[in-house]
Amino acid sequence: MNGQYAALIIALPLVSAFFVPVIKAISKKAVMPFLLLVTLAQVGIAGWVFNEVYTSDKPIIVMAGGWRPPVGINLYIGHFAALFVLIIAVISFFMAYFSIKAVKVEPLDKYAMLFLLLMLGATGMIATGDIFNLFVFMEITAITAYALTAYNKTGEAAEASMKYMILGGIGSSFFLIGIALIYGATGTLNMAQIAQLAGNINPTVAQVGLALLIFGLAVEAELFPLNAWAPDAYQAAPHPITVMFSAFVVKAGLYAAARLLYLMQAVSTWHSVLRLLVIMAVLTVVVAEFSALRQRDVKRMIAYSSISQVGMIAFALALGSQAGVDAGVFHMVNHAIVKALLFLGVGYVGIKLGGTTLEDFEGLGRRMPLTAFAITVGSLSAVGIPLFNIFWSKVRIMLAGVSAGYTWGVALILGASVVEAVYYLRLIHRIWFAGGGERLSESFALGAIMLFLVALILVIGFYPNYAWSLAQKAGADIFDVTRYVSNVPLMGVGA
Amino acid sequence: MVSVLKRSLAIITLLIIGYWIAQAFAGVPFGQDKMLVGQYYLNNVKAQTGAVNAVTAVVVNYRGFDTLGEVTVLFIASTGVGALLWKRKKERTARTEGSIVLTTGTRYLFPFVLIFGAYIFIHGHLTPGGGFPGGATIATGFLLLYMAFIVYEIPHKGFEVAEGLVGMGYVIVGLIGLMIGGYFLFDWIWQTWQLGTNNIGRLLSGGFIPVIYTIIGLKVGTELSGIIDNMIKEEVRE
Amino acid sequence: MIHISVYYFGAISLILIGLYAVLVKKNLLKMLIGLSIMETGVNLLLISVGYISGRSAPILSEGVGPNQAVDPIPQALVLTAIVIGVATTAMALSVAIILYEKYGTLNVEEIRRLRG
Amino acid sequence: MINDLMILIFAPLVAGILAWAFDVRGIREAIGFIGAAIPVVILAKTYQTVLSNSINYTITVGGFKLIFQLTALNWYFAAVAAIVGIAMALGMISTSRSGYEWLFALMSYTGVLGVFLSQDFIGFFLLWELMTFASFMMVLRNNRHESLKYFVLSVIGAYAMMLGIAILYAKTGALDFATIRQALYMDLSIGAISKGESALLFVLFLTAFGVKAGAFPLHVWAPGAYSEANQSYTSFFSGALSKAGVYGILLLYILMGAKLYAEFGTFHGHLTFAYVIAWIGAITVVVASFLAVLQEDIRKLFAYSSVGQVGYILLAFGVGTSLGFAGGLFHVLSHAVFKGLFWLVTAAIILQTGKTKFKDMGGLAEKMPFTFAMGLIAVLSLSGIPPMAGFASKWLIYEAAIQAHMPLVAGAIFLGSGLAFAYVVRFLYAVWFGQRPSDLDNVKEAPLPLLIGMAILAIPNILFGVAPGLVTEYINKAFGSEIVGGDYFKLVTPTGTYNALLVTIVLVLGLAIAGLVFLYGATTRKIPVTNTYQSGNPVIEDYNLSIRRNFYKPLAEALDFWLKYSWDRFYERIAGIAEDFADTLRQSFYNGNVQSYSWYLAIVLLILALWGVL
Amino acid sequence: MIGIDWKIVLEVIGMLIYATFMGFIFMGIERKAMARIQRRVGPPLYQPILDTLKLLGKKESVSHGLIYDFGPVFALGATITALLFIPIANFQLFSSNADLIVVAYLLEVPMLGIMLGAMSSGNPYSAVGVQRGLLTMVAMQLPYGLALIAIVQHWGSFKLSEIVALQSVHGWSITVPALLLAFIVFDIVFQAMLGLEPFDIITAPAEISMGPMLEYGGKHAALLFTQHAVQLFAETAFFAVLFLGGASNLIELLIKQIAVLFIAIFVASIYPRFTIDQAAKFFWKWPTIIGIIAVLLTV
Repeated sequence: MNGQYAALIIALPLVSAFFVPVIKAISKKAVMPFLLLVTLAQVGIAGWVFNEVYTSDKPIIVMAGGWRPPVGINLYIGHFAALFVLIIAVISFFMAYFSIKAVKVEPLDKYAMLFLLLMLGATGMIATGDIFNLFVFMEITAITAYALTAYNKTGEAAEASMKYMILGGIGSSFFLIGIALIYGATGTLNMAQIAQLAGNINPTVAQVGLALLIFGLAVEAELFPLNAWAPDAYQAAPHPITVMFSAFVVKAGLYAAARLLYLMQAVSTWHSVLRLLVIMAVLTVVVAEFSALRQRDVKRMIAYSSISQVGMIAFALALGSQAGVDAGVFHMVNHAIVKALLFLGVGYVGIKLGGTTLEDFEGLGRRMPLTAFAITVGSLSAVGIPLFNIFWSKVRIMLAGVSAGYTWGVALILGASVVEAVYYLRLIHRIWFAGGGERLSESFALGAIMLFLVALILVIGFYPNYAWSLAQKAGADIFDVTRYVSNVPLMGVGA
Repeated sequence: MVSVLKRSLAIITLLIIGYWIAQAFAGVPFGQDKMLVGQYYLNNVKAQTGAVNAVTAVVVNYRGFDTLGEVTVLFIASTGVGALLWKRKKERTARTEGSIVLTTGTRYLFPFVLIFGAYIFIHGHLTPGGGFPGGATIATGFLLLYMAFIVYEIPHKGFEVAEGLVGMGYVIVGLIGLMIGGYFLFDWIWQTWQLGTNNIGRLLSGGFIPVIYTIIGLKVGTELSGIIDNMIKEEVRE
Repeated sequence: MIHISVYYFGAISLILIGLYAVLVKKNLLKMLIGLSIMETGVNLLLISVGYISGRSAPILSEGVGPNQAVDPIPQALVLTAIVIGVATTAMALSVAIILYEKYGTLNVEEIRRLRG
Repeated sequence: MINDLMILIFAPLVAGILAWAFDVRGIREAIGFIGAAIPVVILAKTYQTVLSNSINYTITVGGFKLIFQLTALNWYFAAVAAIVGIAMALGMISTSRSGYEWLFALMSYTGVLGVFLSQDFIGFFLLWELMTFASFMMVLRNNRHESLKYFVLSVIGAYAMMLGIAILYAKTGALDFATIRQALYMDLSIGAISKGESALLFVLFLTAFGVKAGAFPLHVWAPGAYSEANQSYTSFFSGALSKAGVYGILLLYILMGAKLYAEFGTFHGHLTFAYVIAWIGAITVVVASFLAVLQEDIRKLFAYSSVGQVGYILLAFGVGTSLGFAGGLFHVLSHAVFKGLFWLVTAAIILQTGKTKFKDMGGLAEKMPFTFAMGLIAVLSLSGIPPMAGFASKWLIYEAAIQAHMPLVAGAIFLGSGLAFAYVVRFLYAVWFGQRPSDLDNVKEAPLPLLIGMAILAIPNILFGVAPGLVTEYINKAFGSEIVGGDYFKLVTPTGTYNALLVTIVLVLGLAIAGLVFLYGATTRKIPVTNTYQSGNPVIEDYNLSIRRNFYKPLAEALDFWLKYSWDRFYERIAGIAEDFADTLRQSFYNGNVQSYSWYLAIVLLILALWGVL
Repeated sequence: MIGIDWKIVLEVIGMLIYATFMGFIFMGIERKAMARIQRRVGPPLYQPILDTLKLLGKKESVSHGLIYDFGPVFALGATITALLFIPIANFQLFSSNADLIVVAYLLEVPMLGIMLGAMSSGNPYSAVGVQRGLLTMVAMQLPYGLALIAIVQHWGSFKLSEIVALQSVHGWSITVPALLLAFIVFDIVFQAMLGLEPFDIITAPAEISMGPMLEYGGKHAALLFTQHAVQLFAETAFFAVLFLGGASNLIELLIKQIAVLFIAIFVASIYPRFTIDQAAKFFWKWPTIIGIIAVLLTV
């Protein structure tokens, strides 16, 4: 099949989302199964794309409208994008199923549309090769996220959405200013061409432009102190949406930031930007871990934990070394799996027991053993216990961090990890060794999903070779800018 | 006091930020030719797309992907507003009719507003304007109806379905391009079928630009009308 | 001192005014208006970047050749940006409606059930 | 792919997982025992090989090359762990109630073996963490607070090690021990690692290993963790797992000894860094022994005792001479066997009586004679009565410390051994002798597997006591030089001699003479314990004059000044402050007001601007 | 090992008889001298022997069980063992096979035997005695250890026979300033080792009857008496070997032993008894400080 058919990863969710009103007009009950079907199809396409990219070892360049970049917009589905598009699709598929169980608030058809568009937005952010197109997809993601955060229509949900919106709005405005600067200086919007020209830009313009772009993305990527919206949004959003936020929406922002960062390596102040990002990332980890420590609401606690892990990824990505980027990508993958599992488990508990406060988790080991087991495995993995997947990526990050000269950063992150261990282990104790209750029946399919994720965690934990090789390739895709530029068939306009 | 302090702090902060941004923009001098890709567009727009309006060509054809996203954003807004303001039963609660000037004017103007909107989006490739302004104009017509008559409601079911169908239409046009030309959003009308090559500068040219703009116009019109509808109506408790 | 054009100055001023509203005004609607002003300012800035002195709009009809038109790209971008702005505003307003229903106020200092 | 070393390391883990999965009484015990026995078999099989050449195994996992190697030194540690491990398994057959405990006990067994066998830092760290985690889970089940204290301190240690590993990696580009060692050796002339960095590395690794070994002032986790786990497991926890920390210190010498020597030189003829270790060991010995004396709970007593005894090993390694290493290594073995034995005895007592406080016990010697005999052997060995294994190793440590001119450190050993004597006798008295509370009248002898486990640990106590040369000869071979001379029964150092066999013979002779006098004396008539001189008062349940509680009250009074200070309370306080800080932080930062959040954004922009403008 | 050296066997048997006898005499001296200082007549020197024989001659003795029997036997056996590893005058016995540390430890073992027996008697006074004995031991251990370390560091050997030989060349230990300090420390500790005032807390006759030995009678007590005698002999000999240059014949040794004994008796008759916590605080103050100075001087 022609590589251009990879455009389907964008087209399919879009056309399906537009089709939902029609389905609804036919039968309201068909909406959620339709959602499931579409996400399954998306998994198929993403799997094909993944296979294509990794067997040929070459990125797929989708040229929209047949225009070669920089004239047209291109999608760059390299190793990283292929990997993450697959992860997005798989997680969305799981969450589509979870939504059937979890989301009871009307109108479900709108939910389905927004769900698909959130998936689309993240996919687009990761796949695109054009800086303004990145902005558009970022906004698609963000606005869907605003809507979905408030979807439960409670006061808290609306409040969280409002915070997200105001902060996101400021962020995106400044991102756009950054685009204006970069465009004004280079006359192009194509990332590869910007990378080529980055060295020749007026240094002030480049510095401010890069800073503003990163600022805008950092809001999405939950870096301290720009992450104040995140815990609220995580807590208030419907459970499947929280999973999606944590598993890939943030990752898309992070990836975009990293991509832009490495593309603009030639900018003279590049290293200072890196240092600033490292500081922010470390602070993110520390503040988030401490905030999680005495949290009463488990969902919020895991949200903070997620933020801190994201900070760790940002730290790795901002190290400016191949090892760091590889480690960061590896951590992204692991974190996506683990946090999907955790939020899924916690969300399921929330549905079954009607709340996610710490008290609800007492005796969970007896009431919902399967879910409790899944949450336990996820927690242990998040703590970084060996033979679970995060251990490997954490070690990688630490090694890369010190090698890049950020010993203090690594020390602080490790210190914060101790705090993380404390609250997760307290949770585990509460689940298994405190309280009790009657056994509740657990959904078979959700159990299967959780066990699948648990198995992934353990497989990567025991034998990370394959996952690591994927992460390495994906990391090289981000880090190796020369290859990126040479892979994009630039027309040579004006250059 | 706190407020004054806060204000002055805000002003100082903002001035520093403003200065910072401004000094950066000093590096992008105003009014100079900084075009790179832009010049390519200007040079080739007629031959490659058949459109006279370069902006339209860029929007729909060269950077069609952005526009697809843009349409999506608007769709999200309409869906999102619909989702958030969803109530089991809603109806209009306005108590007073519009003035006679408004009602009468609306009655006569409404078709013309619609026609004007359609004109704008159909001629998008020739004149300033396009799908979005056109759609917005159409929505204005419905807004007029809402303002003038207390009982008026748009046929939302139909609008919703239409919205979805035209959205699909856009993607399907793109997919047809993928099948015919091998690229998603490929302008098959102009480049493969070469329709209207002799008509540059007239209505029947511009490849699929008018088609897409029609789609966008309809979509924007229905969506904005839907948003208005959602916001104006209030919940009815039974 | 730096020398920038009045368009840039105006656009940046709009951005700052908008941000000022967000930072100082307590009413949610005013903050949202501030956001909108910011967006407008950014759009204006984007357009100004594309302007080339002495050239006309990029519609290549009689008398306007490829070398007499301004850069079409920023205009296309702004078109998109405006729509995005509209969408954000629409979403924000519906959220504001819900907030007013649930909290009975739009003062952001009182809308803070989620904290800590 | 499959190789002896893999089986050796992972057999317990696999067995543990299986035992956990087939959680049926009988099956899980069988599987668990087999899993614990496999390493013993493999180690026995490889005994001949390791002395001449090492067995290697390399595997690439996640881009890291993990190297496992069975060398003479590793074999020694692994063998110690294996002896205690199999005794633990036997004990757990009697005391464990769930597959959960089997899983984590055997997992930590794997961790310990892996730590000993790893020849690269990633494998080392991985298994180190695994071991920590598994032992933590054993404690978590019983007590959240204590287990978290243990885990937090351990994790601080582990992360300190991680940081150290990362620094080494950054400086040398290697993770395997051989290369790092070489690189650090080369660095003596290059000087890429500064003095400050060397000091940092030393402190980091010392923290890491010190926590596990329970070195002062990082020992606070030990009493809680040791006492709150299944006591059969504690025999392994204290007997083998804490040895990982000791092994780490040894590793520190092997990897960084030359570098640290070059950077910090000597202090009054001692290696400066080693001197620090020696003093840490000495203080640990004294502090832990004092605290052990004052405990009122059998588990706490042995927990502190364990900390103190590991202090001896640290102290011995800190002496820094080859004799010191020999003494330390010997003490690794003897501590493992006598402390493992103690914990099994404790397990038996707690299993049979359900009591843990001294005040609730007494007079059990008649009810559990075999357990008592085992306890007595352990007591003799721990308090260093010749000819027990505990004496032989302590003797070597004395010799080493005094020879190396560390008189004060040696004084600490004297004090510590006096204290050890005091607390074990207290244990003997409170548990085994005196009047028995009436609710313990139905106590039975411990179950058979537990007794077998005890016997397995008791034999080495006597065997290596009478023939200490068996151990020292192995140590000589492992180091490749004649550190301790003599033969199987006789230890000879440049300044001293200890002929264990002769001491045994003479002791037997002396006992025989005394016994003859006794036998030829008058006949004896047995009377009950309560029939005793009581100033005329009869001894009844309500009027029990045994002083099991506050036995060492006078000592506590003498020490009241020092007992006011507690590292434990200090750490708890710090933890409390950290938690309060966390609360304040999140309440003030995430204050819920979106306007404040917008200000954060503005401030970041301001920082960016200032950084750009200035 | 196989061929038994009959000379050694004879020496051992002779030494055991001599040591037991002299130990009893020392006990007699102790009682006699104490009485004289207190202006009493006191028993004859051989009185302890008569006491012991009387106890042995008792028809029946009571027992609280196996450990109760084992305790005294173990104590006496261990004391004999310790004695045989100390070089006594020109009789080296087994002293080349074990060094100072071994002997120091062996000298503590009898304590364990006594404790075992006392504890199994179930008598609270015995238990108090045990507690006091152990605490005294804990308290004195540090200065005791320091004194021994000073000796070893100064002479550079752990072997008692070598220490004696070196003293005969370089002069007695107490002629060395540092070791003189060690001697002072050791002498204080020695008071406690012998169970004399001010450290007779362990038996504390008026307070807790006889402490550990309270329950014993008959042959058990006789064993303990014998043990005490042998231990007295062994400890004084140990003292003499460490600080007073050993001896070349038994007479010289005897003089030194008696000298040591008299110092102890004089000190004992002057001071009243400490309580146990006072003793601990005392031992950890001056003797320890002096001991530390001593060992630091010998480094």
